[in-house]
Amino acid sequence: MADLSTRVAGLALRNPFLLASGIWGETGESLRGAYEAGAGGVITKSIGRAPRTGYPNPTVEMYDRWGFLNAMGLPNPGIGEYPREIAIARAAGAPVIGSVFGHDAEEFAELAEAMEGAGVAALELNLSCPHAEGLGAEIGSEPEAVERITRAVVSRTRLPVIAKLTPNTHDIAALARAAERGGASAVSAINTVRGMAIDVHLRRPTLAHGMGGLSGPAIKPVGLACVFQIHRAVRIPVIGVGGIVTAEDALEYLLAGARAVQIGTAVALDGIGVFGTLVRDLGRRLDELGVAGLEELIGAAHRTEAASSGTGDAL
Amino acid sequence: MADLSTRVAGLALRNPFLLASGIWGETGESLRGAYEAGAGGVITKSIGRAPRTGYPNPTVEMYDRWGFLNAMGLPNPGIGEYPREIAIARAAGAPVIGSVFGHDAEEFAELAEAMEGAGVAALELNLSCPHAEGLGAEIGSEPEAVERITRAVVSRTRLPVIAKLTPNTHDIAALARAAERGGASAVSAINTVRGMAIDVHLRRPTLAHGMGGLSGPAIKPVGLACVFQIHRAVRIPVIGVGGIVTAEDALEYLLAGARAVQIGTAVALDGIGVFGTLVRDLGRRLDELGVAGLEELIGAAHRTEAASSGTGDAL
Amino acid sequence: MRRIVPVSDRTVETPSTVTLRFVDDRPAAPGQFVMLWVPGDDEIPMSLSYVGPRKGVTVKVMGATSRHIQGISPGTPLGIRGPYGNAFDLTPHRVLLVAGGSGAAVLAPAAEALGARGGEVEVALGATTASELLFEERFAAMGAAVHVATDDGSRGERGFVTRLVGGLLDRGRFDAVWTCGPEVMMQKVIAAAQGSGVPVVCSVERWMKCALGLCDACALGPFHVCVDGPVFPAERLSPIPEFGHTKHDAAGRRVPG
Amino acid sequence: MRRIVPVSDRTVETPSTVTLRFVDDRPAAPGQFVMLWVPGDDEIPMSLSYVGPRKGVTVKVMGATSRHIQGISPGTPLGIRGPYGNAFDLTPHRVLLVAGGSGAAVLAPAAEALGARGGEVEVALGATTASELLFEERFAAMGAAVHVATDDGSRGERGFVTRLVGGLLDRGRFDAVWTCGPEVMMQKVIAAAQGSGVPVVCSVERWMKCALGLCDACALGPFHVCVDGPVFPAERLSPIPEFGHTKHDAAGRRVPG
Ligand SMILES: Cc1cc2nc3c(=O)[nH]c(=O)nc-3n(C[C@H](O)[C@H](O)[C@H](O)COP(=O)(O)OP(=O)(O)OC[C@H]3O[C@@H](n4cnc5c(N)ncnc54)[C@H](O)[C@@H]3O)c2cc1C
Ligand SMILES: Cc1cc2nc3c(=O)[nH]c(=O)nc-3n(C[C@H](O)[C@H](O)[C@H](O)COP(=O)(O)OP(=O)(O)OC[C@H]3O[C@@H](n4cnc5c(N)ncnc54)[C@H](O)[C@@H]3O)c2cc1C
Ligand SMILES: Cc1cc2nc3c(=O)[nH]c(=O)nc-3n(C[C@H](O)[C@H](O)[C@H](O)COP(=O)(O)O)c2cc1C
Ligand SMILES: Cc1cc2nc3c(=O)[nH]c(=O)nc-3n(C[C@H](O)[C@H](O)[C@H](O)COP(=O)(O)O)c2cc1C
Ligand code: FES
Ligand code: FES
Repeated sequence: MADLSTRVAGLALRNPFLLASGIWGETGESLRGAYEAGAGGVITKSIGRAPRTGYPNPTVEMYDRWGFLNAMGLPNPGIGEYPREIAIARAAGAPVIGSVFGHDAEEFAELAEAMEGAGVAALELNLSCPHAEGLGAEIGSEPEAVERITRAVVSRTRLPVIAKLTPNTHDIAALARAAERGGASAVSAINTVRGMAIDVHLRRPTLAHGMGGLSGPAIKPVGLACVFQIHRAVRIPVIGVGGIVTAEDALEYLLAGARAVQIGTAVALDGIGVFGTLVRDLGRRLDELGVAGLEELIGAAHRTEAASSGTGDAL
Repeated sequence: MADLSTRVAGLALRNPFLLASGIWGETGESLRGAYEAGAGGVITKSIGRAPRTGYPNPTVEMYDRWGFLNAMGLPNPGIGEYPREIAIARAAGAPVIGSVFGHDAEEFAELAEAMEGAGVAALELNLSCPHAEGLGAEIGSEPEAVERITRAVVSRTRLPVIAKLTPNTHDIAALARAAERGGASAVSAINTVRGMAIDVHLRRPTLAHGMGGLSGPAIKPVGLACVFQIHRAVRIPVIGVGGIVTAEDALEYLLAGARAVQIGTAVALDGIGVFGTLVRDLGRRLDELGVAGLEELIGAAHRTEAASSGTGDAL
Repeated sequence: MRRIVPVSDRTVETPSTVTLRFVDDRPAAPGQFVMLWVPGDDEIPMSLSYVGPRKGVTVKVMGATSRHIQGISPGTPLGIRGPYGNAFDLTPHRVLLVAGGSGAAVLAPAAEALGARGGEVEVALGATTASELLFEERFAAMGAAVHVATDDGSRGERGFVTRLVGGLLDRGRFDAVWTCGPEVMMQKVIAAAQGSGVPVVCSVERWMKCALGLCDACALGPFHVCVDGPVFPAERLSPIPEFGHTKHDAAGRRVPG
Repeated sequence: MRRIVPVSDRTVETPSTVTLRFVDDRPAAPGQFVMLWVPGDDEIPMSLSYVGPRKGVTVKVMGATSRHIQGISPGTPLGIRGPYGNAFDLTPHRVLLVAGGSGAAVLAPAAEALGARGGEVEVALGATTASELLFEERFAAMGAAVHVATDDGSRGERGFVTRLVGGLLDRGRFDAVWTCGPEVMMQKVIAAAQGSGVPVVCSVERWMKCALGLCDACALGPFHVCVDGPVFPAERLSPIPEFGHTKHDAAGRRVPG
C-alpha cells in the first residue's frame, strides 16, 4: 500500500489526518482514542489561561449532513489542569499539538511555554475562533496582530508554531504572510466561517450566543480556496481543514497545497471510525492512481494550472 | 391573506422577493419572466462599461442541493447595449434595479447615470464579486472604497443606491457603515463566499478561473450572520441574500433584519416557479402565525434577544 | 434537526419533580434522551420518560433551568433535538429495576416497553422521603412488585435503596438489573450483583453540549455518553476510574461527582 | 455532478466530424446534451449521439475547442456533466427527420429510440458535400429510407436539404417532423410543413455556460435552451423574433446568428 506519511512543521506523521482542535480534545482519553482510531496526530482543544465554561447551551445547530454551526465559546479547563490530559495522550504515543488562545501576545506566549512544559510536539495558535469577544478572529484578522503574536510565541518556545487562520477576511494570504514573517513553521486554514441560524417560530437566534461558526462540507470550497491562496503566498507549509469527510475531500486539500489535513465535523457525521476509513480509503485511492506517496500530490493543482495556463491544449 | 408588500430603498414592492443579480438577468425577456413568475422586483446582471465575455467555461460547479460554485467573470453586453433589455422588463411593469460594477468611483458613477437614463428604479453597486481582478470584492472590502464609490454614485444620480457587500471580510458592519456614510439608501448582503473545487483525477481546479464564489443553502448561515450584524450597525435598511430557497429561509432573513430578500441559486434548484412558491408559502406562513404583514417580523430576532439577554427566564 | 413543540400537559409528580408532555413523532426508544431547549435560558439533556408520539420528560429540580422548566405551563413552546444516545436492550425477560431519585424517569418507559414484549420487572425504588418516590403508581400499574426505601424511613425500608438489592437478587431469578441514579448508588448495585451472575446495566449522566459526539463535554473515560451511552453494561463502566468518582464540569475540569 | 470519463473510442465520421465514445451510466434520452469539459481548454455543450451506457458525442469542427476535441485519443480523460435539457417525445409513429450539418448527431439516437418502440423514420440528410454526409449508414442500418442533398450536388439532390421536405411530406403520411441544423434551415422546414398539418419539432443551440437555468447565457425569448430545450415544438419557436435571426454571444450581446 502507498505510504501515507507526511512531514509538517517538524512533525513526522504516520498519515496526514489530524484531529482538529475543539473536537474530542478536552480529555486525554479522547485524544488517545482519536489516535488509536487512526489519526496521524491530535490537536488539543484550544486552551486558555483560566478555566472557562464557554457559552450556555444551545451551542450547536446541525443541518443535514452538509453543515454544522457551533458557538462553544472556547470552554476549557485552563492551562493549569490541562497538562494531565496531554500526558494521557502522549503515553499512548500520539503526537500532540497544543492549541492555545489568548487576548494578547503575552498571554499566547505564556500558554505556549506551559504547553512546551507539558510536552506537546508543536503549538497551534487559535487566531481564528469566529465568535469569541476579544479572542480568536477578533485579533487574528489583522496581519500585524498575527505577526506580533506569532513572533512572541516563537521567541519563547523551541516548538514548531502553527498559526490557525480565519476565513473571515478578504485576504487570507496576507494573514499567512504575517504568520510567516512572525516565524511560524506552518499555518492551518481554516477555522469556522461566521454564521447564524434563527428559529422562525421563536423569532430568535438558535445559538445562545447568537453568532457561531459554520463547519462541515458546506465550507470545503471556502477552505480549499484559502489553502490554494496561501500555498501561493508563502513558503511555509499549510495544513488544510474545513469540511473534510472523505478521502476525496482530503485529496482536494492535498492538491491545493496542504501537507496535512484536520478532521473536525466528520467525527460527528461518521464517528471516530472516520479516521480508520480515511486512512484506508486514501491508501486505496493512491494505489489506484499509482501514486507511491503524498509528496507527488501536494500542491499538484498549482502545477497543472501553470502547465496549461489557458493555452487550451494541455491534457 | 397576509399583506406581503414591503418598502426598501424608496421602492414599493408587492412582495419581498427580488431576483438576485446575475441570475436570469442578461436579457429583458428573462427579467420580465422572473417578474411574471411572481418576483416583487428584478435586479439586472451586473453591467460594466464595455461588453465582457466573462471567464471561459467551466464557470459553474454544483454540489448536491446545498451548494453551487461559480466564476462567471461578470459577462455582460456592456452599458451601451443593455438599456434595451431594461426597456423590455419595464414594459411588463417590473420594478428594475440596475446592478453595475466598475474599477473605480468614476466608472461606477458613469454607469449609474446611464442606468438612470435607462429608467431603472434603483441602483445596486456590485462591490462584492469574489473572483474578478480589480473589481467587486477586491475594491469592496475596504470601507474607504465603499464610502467613496457610494458617495460618487449618490452625487451623480437621484436614484436610491443599494451597496451590495461581500462576506469575505472580518467586519461587514464596517462596510455597511461606510455605505451609509456614503449616502446609500440600503445595503444588500451577501454576495457569494470565495471558494474553490479541485478535480482529484485531473489535479486541477474545476472552474476555469480557479477561484469562484459559493452560493446556495451552504451560505445561508453566513448571510444571516451578516444581515444580523448590519441591522445592528446602521439605520438604512438591509436586503438579505444568500441561500434562500424556502419561505422559512426568507423568514429567517426578515427576522434578522432584512426588509426584502433576493433569490439566486434557488432558481437553478427549483426553476423560476420558485417565486410563485415563495409568495404562496410566505403568505400561508404569515396567516398561520397570525401576522398581518412583514413589518412585525422585520428585525424581530433582535427584539427577542434584547428582551431575554441571558437572564434565563424569558419565554 | 431542532423542533419547536408546545408543552401539552404538565403533571406534578413529587414536590421536586414535574413531567411535561409534548407531541413529537420521531421514533424513540427507552433510555434515549433529548436536548431540551428553554429559549432564553439553557438547553439541557433530559431522558424521555415517555417515548411514544406523546413524549414526556420528567424533570427534577437541580438548579435554575430545571426550576424554570418545572414552572412551564401548557402551550409554552420548547425546543427539542434528538432523541440521542442508545437504549436499553429489551431481550432479557425478568429485570430488576433499581431507581434512585429521578432515575425512575428513564426506567419507567423501559419497564413498560419490556412489559409490552411480555417481560416482567420488579422494582426497587428509592427516594429521600415518601413524597419523593417517583412513578411508584406507574410501576404498580404495570403489575410490578415495587419495593420501597426512603432515606428518612417515611415509607418502606429506611436507608438507601441499594440495601434491597441483595435480597431481591437472592429471591428472584433475574436476567438483568437496570439501574439509574447517583453513581455511588449504581456502584453499590453493581457490587451487590457481583457474584450473582446477573448482568447490571446503568444509565449515566455527564455534562452535555453538542450531544453529537463532537465536543467532548460528556467524555467518560474512553466513551462519550451522548453517543456511546447513556446506557452502559456495568462491565464497561467499572474499569473507568472516573465512574462514581469524578465528572468533567462545563469547563472540562475533573471535579468530584 | 461532474464525472471524469476516459475516451474509449474515437471514430472519424466525416472529414470535419469525429465521434468520441465513453462509458457513463447516467440515464439519458435522445435530444439531451452534456457539458463536455476539455481540461485546460473549455467546456462546451454537446448533444449525445449515443445515449446508452456507452455514450457518445459527435463533434464538428467549429473553432479551437472542437478542433482540439477531434484530436483527442482514446484514454484521454474528459469531464462531463449532465445529461441536461429535454428529449424528443417518442409517441409519434412515423417521423420525418431533416438533418443539416451536425444535426444528424442528435437525430440519429432519436431515430434509433423510435425504431426500438416500433416507430419508423424517413430521413432527409443534407451536407455541403458527399463526404460530409453524417450517419447516412447509421440511418440506413435502421432500415430507414435516406434522401440526400448536397450543396455541391456531389451526392443526391443539389442544393439545400429543405428542398426535399415538401415532396416527402406530400408522399409519406408522417406524424411528425424532427429537425436539427442551422436555424434558417429549420425555419424553411417549418415553412414547408405549414399547411400539411404535420407538427415540426426542432433542436436548437444557444451559448451555454451553467446549463442549469441560472446564468441566462442560453436565453431564447422567454426560454432557456438548457432547461426548456434544446427540443422545442415549432409553434413555440416561431413567435420568437430571435429564432432564425439573432443569438446572444458570450457577453450577452444580440448578434446575428
Ligand atoms: C443523558 C442525561 C439524561 C438526563 N435525564 C434527566 C431526567 O430525566 N430528569 C432529570 O431531572 N434530570 C436529568 N438529567 C440531568 C439534567 O440534565 C440536569 O439536572 C439539569 O441539566 C440541571 O440543570 P439546571 O440548570 O437546573 O442546574 P444547574 O444549576 O445549571 O446545574 C446543576 C447540575 O446539573 C447538571 N447540569 C447542568 N447543565 C447540564 C448539561 N448541559 N448537561 C448535563 N448536566 C448538566 C450538572 O451536574 C450541574 O452540576 C439528565 C442528564 C443527562 C446527561
Ligand atoms: C445544446 C447544444 C448541443 C450541441 N450539440 C452539438 C453536437 O452534437 N455536435 C457539434 O459538433 N456541436 C454541437 N453543439 C455546438 C457546439 O457546442 C459548438 O460548436 C462548440 O461549442 C464550438 O466550440 P469551439 O471552441 O470549437 O468554437 P468557438 O471558436 O469557440 O466558437 C464557434 C461557435 O461555437 C459556438 N460556441 C462556442 N462555445 C459555445 C458554448 N459554450 N455554448 C454554445 N455554443 C458555443 C458559438 O456559436 C460560437 O460562435 C451544440 C450546442 C448546443 C447549445
Ligand atoms: C464544536 C467545535 C468546536 C471547535 N473548537 C475549536 C477550538 O477550540 N479551537 C480551534 O482552533 N478550532 C475549533 N473548531 C474549529 C475546527 O477545529 C475546524 O477548524 C473547523 O470545524 C472546520 O473543520 P471541519 O469542517 O472539519 O469541522 C471547532 C469546531 C467545532 C465544530
Ligand atoms: C451564476 C451566478 C452569477 C452571479 N452574478 C452576479 C452578478 O453579476 N452581480 C452580483 O452582484 N452578484 C452576482 N451573483 C451573486 C448573487 O446575486 C447572490 O448574491 C449570491 O448568489 C447568493 O445568493 P443565492 O445563494 O440565493 O444564490 C451571482 C451568483 C451566481 C450563482
Ligand atoms: S455532548 Fe458533545 S461529545 Fe457528547
Ligand atoms: S446556460 Fe445558463 S441558463 Fe442556460
